[in-house]
Amino acid sequence: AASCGDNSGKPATGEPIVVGAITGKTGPDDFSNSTKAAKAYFDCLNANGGIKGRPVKYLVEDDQWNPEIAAQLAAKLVNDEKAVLMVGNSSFVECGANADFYKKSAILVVAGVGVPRECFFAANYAPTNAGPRVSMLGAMGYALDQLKAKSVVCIGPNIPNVGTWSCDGIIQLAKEKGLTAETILMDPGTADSTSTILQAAASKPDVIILGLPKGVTVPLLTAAEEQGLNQSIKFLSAASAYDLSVPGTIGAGWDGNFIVNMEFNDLEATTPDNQNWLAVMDQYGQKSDPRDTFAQAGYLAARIAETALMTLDPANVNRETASAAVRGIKGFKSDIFCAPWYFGDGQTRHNANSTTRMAVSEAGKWKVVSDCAPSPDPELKDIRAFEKSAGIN
Amino acid sequence: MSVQPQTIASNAEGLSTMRLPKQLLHVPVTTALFAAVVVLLANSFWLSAATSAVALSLSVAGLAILYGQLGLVSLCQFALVGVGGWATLRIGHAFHPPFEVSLLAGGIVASAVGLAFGVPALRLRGLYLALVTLMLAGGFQIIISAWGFPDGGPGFLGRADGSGREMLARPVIADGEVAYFLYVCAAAAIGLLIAQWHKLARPGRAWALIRKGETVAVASGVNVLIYKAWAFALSGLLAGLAGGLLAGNVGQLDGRAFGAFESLNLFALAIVGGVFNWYGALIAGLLLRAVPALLTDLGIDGYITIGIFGVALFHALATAPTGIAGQIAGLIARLNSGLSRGRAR
Amino acid sequence: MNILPFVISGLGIGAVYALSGVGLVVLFRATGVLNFAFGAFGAMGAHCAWQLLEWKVPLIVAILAAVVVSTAISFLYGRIFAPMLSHRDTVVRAVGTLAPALVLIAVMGVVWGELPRRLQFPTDQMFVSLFAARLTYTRIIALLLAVAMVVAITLLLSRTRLGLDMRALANDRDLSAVLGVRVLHTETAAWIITGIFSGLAGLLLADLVRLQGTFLTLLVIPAIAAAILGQLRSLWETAAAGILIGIAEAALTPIAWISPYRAAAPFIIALAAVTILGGTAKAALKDR
Amino acid sequence: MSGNSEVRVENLVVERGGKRVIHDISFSVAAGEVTTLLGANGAGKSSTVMAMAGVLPRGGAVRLGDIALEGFVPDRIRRAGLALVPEGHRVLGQLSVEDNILVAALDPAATARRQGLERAYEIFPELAERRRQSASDLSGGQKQMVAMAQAFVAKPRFMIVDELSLGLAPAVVKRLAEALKIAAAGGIGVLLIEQFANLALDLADKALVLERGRLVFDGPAATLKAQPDILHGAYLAS
Amino acid sequence: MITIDNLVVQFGGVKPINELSAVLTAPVAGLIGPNGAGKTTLLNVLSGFIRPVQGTVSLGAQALLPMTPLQRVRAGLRRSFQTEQVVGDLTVAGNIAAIADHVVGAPHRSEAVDEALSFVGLSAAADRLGQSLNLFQRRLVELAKCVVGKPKLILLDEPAAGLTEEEGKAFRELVLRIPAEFRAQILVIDHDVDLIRSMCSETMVLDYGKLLALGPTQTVLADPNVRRAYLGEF
Ligand SMILES: Nc1ncnc2c1ncn2[C@@H]1O[C@H](COP(=O)(O)OP(=O)(O)OP(=O)(O)O)[C@@H](O)[C@H]1O
Ligand SMILES: Nc1ncnc2c1ncn2[C@@H]1O[C@H](COP(=O)(O)OP(=O)(O)OP(=O)(O)O)[C@@H](O)[C@H]1O
Ligand SMILES: [Mg+2]
Ligand SMILES: [Mg+2]
Repeated sequence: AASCGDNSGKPATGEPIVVGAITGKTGPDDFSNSTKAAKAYFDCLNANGGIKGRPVKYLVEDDQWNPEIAAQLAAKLVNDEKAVLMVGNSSFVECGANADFYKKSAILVVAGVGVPRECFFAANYAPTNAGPRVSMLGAMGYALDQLKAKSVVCIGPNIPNVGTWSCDGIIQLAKEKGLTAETILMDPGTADSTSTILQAAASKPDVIILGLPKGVTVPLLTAAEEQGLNQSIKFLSAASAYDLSVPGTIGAGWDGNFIVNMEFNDLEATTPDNQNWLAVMDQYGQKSDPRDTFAQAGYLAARIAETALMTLDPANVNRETASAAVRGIKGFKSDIFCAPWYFGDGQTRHNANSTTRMAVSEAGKWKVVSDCAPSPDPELKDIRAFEKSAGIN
Repeated sequence: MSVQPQTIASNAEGLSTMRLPKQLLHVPVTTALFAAVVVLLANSFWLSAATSAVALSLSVAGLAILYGQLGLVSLCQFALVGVGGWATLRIGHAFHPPFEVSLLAGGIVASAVGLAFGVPALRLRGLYLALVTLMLAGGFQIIISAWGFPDGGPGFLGRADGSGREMLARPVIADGEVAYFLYVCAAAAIGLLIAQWHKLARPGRAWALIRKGETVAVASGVNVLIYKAWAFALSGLLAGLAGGLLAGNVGQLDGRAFGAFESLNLFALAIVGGVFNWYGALIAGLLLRAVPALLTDLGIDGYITIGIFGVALFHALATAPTGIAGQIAGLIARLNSGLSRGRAR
Repeated sequence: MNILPFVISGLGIGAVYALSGVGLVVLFRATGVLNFAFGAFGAMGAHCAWQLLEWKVPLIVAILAAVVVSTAISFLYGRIFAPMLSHRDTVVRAVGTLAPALVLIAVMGVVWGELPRRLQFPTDQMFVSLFAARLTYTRIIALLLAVAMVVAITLLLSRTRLGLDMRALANDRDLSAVLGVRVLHTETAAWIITGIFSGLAGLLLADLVRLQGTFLTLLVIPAIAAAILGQLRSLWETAAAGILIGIAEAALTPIAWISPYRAAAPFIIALAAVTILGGTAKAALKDR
Repeated sequence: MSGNSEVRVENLVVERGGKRVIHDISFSVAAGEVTTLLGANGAGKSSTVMAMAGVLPRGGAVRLGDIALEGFVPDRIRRAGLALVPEGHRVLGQLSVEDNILVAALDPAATARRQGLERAYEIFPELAERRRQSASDLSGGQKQMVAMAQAFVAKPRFMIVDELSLGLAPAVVKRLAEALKIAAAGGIGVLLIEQFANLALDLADKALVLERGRLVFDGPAATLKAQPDILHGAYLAS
Repeated sequence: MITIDNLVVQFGGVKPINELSAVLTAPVAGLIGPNGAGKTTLLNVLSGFIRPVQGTVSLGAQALLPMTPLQRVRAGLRRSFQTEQVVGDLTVAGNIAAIADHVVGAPHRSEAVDEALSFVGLSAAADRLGQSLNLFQRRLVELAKCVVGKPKLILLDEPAAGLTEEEGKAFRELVLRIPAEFRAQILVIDHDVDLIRSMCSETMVLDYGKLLALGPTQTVLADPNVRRAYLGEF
């Protein structure tokens, strides 16, 4: 059975605590699974005593992948609805549009899934996921250790602070390790995947690492298979492709040849917290809500928020106290994470989740092929330094 | 394109110079009323939506000149909004001048680009011209989604990499939400005034001749190329100002928001709003930003919203050839005549 | 870097542009409507095919169903809605087709969402190798279909009574009516024809590019570049232009600094063409 | 040209731009003869015939022989046998001269359509010379010829010509007049709007006179020629 | 005085005007000929919309062909079109102001407009919209546009087409006043032989782009060639 709150089974009746979230549902891709899961968890929480008797009023808004709308919605949640905390945010455009606004409004965001660089370089924005760059470098690490790759090509979208950011990491690491590496930036809107793949294959690399939305990854793989490259080159990808539907969609041609990074634990893992997540989804979510890595992220964000709020005097929950509580989060443990999650008080940026696993496409499913390994991202130096100084793991 | 009485009415008074100022007076008065209502009623969310709406109505006014006056269709207007926004941000972050300076710079750059966009089109007409401009919008989409908008970083593109993104400072006199909204309304009023004056005066007459037929215009001594170019430049200017004001609203812009489809949408809603009355632009602006905001606020699914938009768009096109503004004007006209008849009795 | 493989892959994407471009010009030549919803019609059919395949329906049935669905939608719009705008100028009539496009995007979004899907045909696995690149039969079929469409429509328009009526309608609807051209009957026929094309194109695009409602709908915009190069009237030029644009876009790939922007190739080429010869082109000066 | 093709117009009412331009007029035009519709500019001649051809919305009834043309769209009216040559030489500019004429030939049999085409070329040899030229390049008068040819090839039971001589050289007008006489003799009804009253009256057997949208004369053309003052009254009225 | 020398216009194979030479001196000259004879084409050459492949045209001492259409308008050339071109959504006054804007200096514009209006007798209708006018009034507006701003040469392409006899007469009277009141020469195309006869002291007849006859109207109309080719008499 799902476990949340005080597990008293008594619905919370007090004055609601307003928590907001902005998600990118309508548009090139659907990121709303994160907030769906968070919603499920908060419902579960409210059914079990809530925050010391006060239910959480969880307001989710869809920014439709439009920064302007994202900004409007942030104004709505923070200024009009007076949210004390933002939890489970997962949007491609929101970080860039709102990071400064959140800072101005002195509100903290425990985000679910962050993608562009802004999400990991903002003072008030702390995602539970690792982010495309850390994730891609996780994959790169695997390529180095397990696949013994000698040459690598990185394919990313030509979107500022996404593609270049990630691929720069790959290049940098490749330099350090003495590999030959090459970056290909593509317009995610292009209809011509084949040429991109041919371009990547031209330099005869051992591995190609993709850092693209799954909607673009699948056609690229299709084109690669058409060209017979699935046999000759290993394809790796950031966690964005770690979606239950992908192995089935790309088909048997990729069994053992498409390996993705996982920001969280195996979706079917039998570990207690992962099971609790699934139980919460079954009891409080919709049947139709996908049980995917986004959902894990949202669930974790909700639990972190719960942990933080529980430390407060219910009579005195406001933006300051809530923020202080979240800042205080340290060593938050869950078997869905590889390593404990922390906020990182005083840090100008937050990237607590930087230890990841890998899985391979096999017979229409994902099969985990590696244990947790810290991502060899050179850019994480400051994070690692802080972790050491703060005595975290 | 059947042009309806009320347009004409406005044009008609173009000649009798004494009525000209009175005609123009409607613009600031109406905008002021609208602004007052919004300020009194709106919360943060609505204020932000209304600000975008008013800003965008400027770009629609530009479209209205091209389409309503010259019968020329530009499907790259939203791209020009982007250009204006880009230039505003670029100048703003590079030299930190007063907001007005960056804004004006944005307007001028967009107007220059609009002219450049217009030049190949000067000899084209109708759907063909429309599609050529759509190509421009398509090209811009690719470029801007790759470049993004300046946010205080170094170099020509001015991209800060993630950390240290800067927001464009709002005008000193209008830093707060409400103040900035009023600021935008004032700017819009001025822009709409300029557009309206053009319609009522000499350029309006020349444009009407060009719409009738270029040989006719030439035979009446109109320099067709100059007047067309002028229209493109003016329309570009208005679009640019709109872009600058948008940039000021959020403090930054995002490349993904300026796709070619947006330009199509802008034109469609311009028609729905009505290109033959100056306030059609205001209505179109609201349709572009306030209506979606309303649907979002009601928590309606994004896709459903898109669908509703589709249905509404067609309904408006089919039932109101002169757009909502045209119908309002018709209503007003009928009321007036009714009143005067009442007085007569 | 050897450019030939890219030329081959360009043939593939070129076929995509040619298909859509020709589909657009056909309806335009026949009714004076430029159909922005062309892609959406096709996408809708393709999604249905995908759904049927999920339900283990035989491929051929799924394909037929897709074409039927696209055609039905096209027929409905052409018979019921398009006439409501028939007295407006060409641009408004074109903009009107944004409505069905938006509605279909909504339907597809609600029913199927944006999950990446893949429509596969057996022909994807069969291919001929040219210059170290593979050209699958699906792409070859696309090319052939584009050519077949051009031939068929050229014959229809130039040889048959229906074709003559269509040309008359596209020229001046009211006058044609006064001259006794069966307006509704003719227009409906034209919409049915594009409906069929959009269905076939949709299926192929869903396989060649990706099965995603919004994406397929917007694919119309680069396809318009081909239509412009064909001056909105010559089917041959449109098809050829489509293929050339595809090749150009692909051939830019190896040039590192252009590569990220190469998706702009269709637009740039169309613009260049117009600036150079567009002004003198008859189609440009005629009011359409 | 089968059956009785007399045209009867009953209580015709037409509005344009919200203002009533035809006020409840009734008349009938017999088959086998030429009737002319006269009146000052703006009297409503074009409005009348456009309403009869279904181009303008109308009140009242129009019957062609035994068919009531209620709720008919223009193309159906044309196919029912009532052909209108609209004012101001309009042609399908992007089509060739030949296609312009062929598209107006409604005979299901292709051979019959060709024959119609050739007969049209006999009436207008000018067009035969330019059959491949695109109609937009024609001169004003040539366009008017195309418009007339389009009416002839339709083999109508009833034919309406708005502004017959508009832009045509006298020589051509003479030929046309002959062609119309022959057509009428062949049993079809002809309604003629013509700026030159005496030309019209010479040609016509019957005459109708419109004045500000009202019918002020309906009788033999001869009567009208005998008493020109009726006409002058009507013309000066506007 | 209009002097045309060895003028040739060519569209692909067709030569609408073929080696035409003529000198027109009369204040009101007529231009007639069968359909397709090249009359409108000649007008388009004079007003600069068609470039001839050879030949010269001069107005008085001034050579026309080197000038752009705009320059010709500013130099005092006015024309009307075979199908009237009144702008429907401008007022009558607006329609005239639209040309005055470009050919009259700012200070005198409004009186120039009023003058033209009163000349054609439309002062009362100054604020009516173009689209509400009937054909006669539209033709008058076109004529008014032609007399704005010191015209030198006025080209009228079938100005009375579609007018009734009475209206034709009224129109004719106006045209005949122009040379005296505005010091402009007029060239009229029309198929209404009576109108030509009563208006033009001199008439030029074109046929297949060649000069068929030129001289005093009476003699020209009596010319057997003209009677056959144009009037269709034998
Ligand atoms: N589009 C229109 N909108 C409003 N009124 C119109 C329109 N067209 C014509 N009218 C008016 O309708 C009346 C009749 O016009 P109509 O063309 O039938 O007259 P007519 O007898 O054919 O004149 P003409 O000899 O010039 O052709 C005129 O008073 C005219 O002003
Ligand atoms: N662009 C063109 N291409 C080919 N032929 C053309 C073109 N323009 C005009 N013509 C031909 O040139 C000839 C002269 O045309 P024009 O309009 O000058 O005749 P017109 O004397 O004005 O006749 P109308 O009295 O009927 O107006 C016509 O036979 C016409 O077909
Ligand atoms: Mg008439
Ligand atoms: Mg002519």
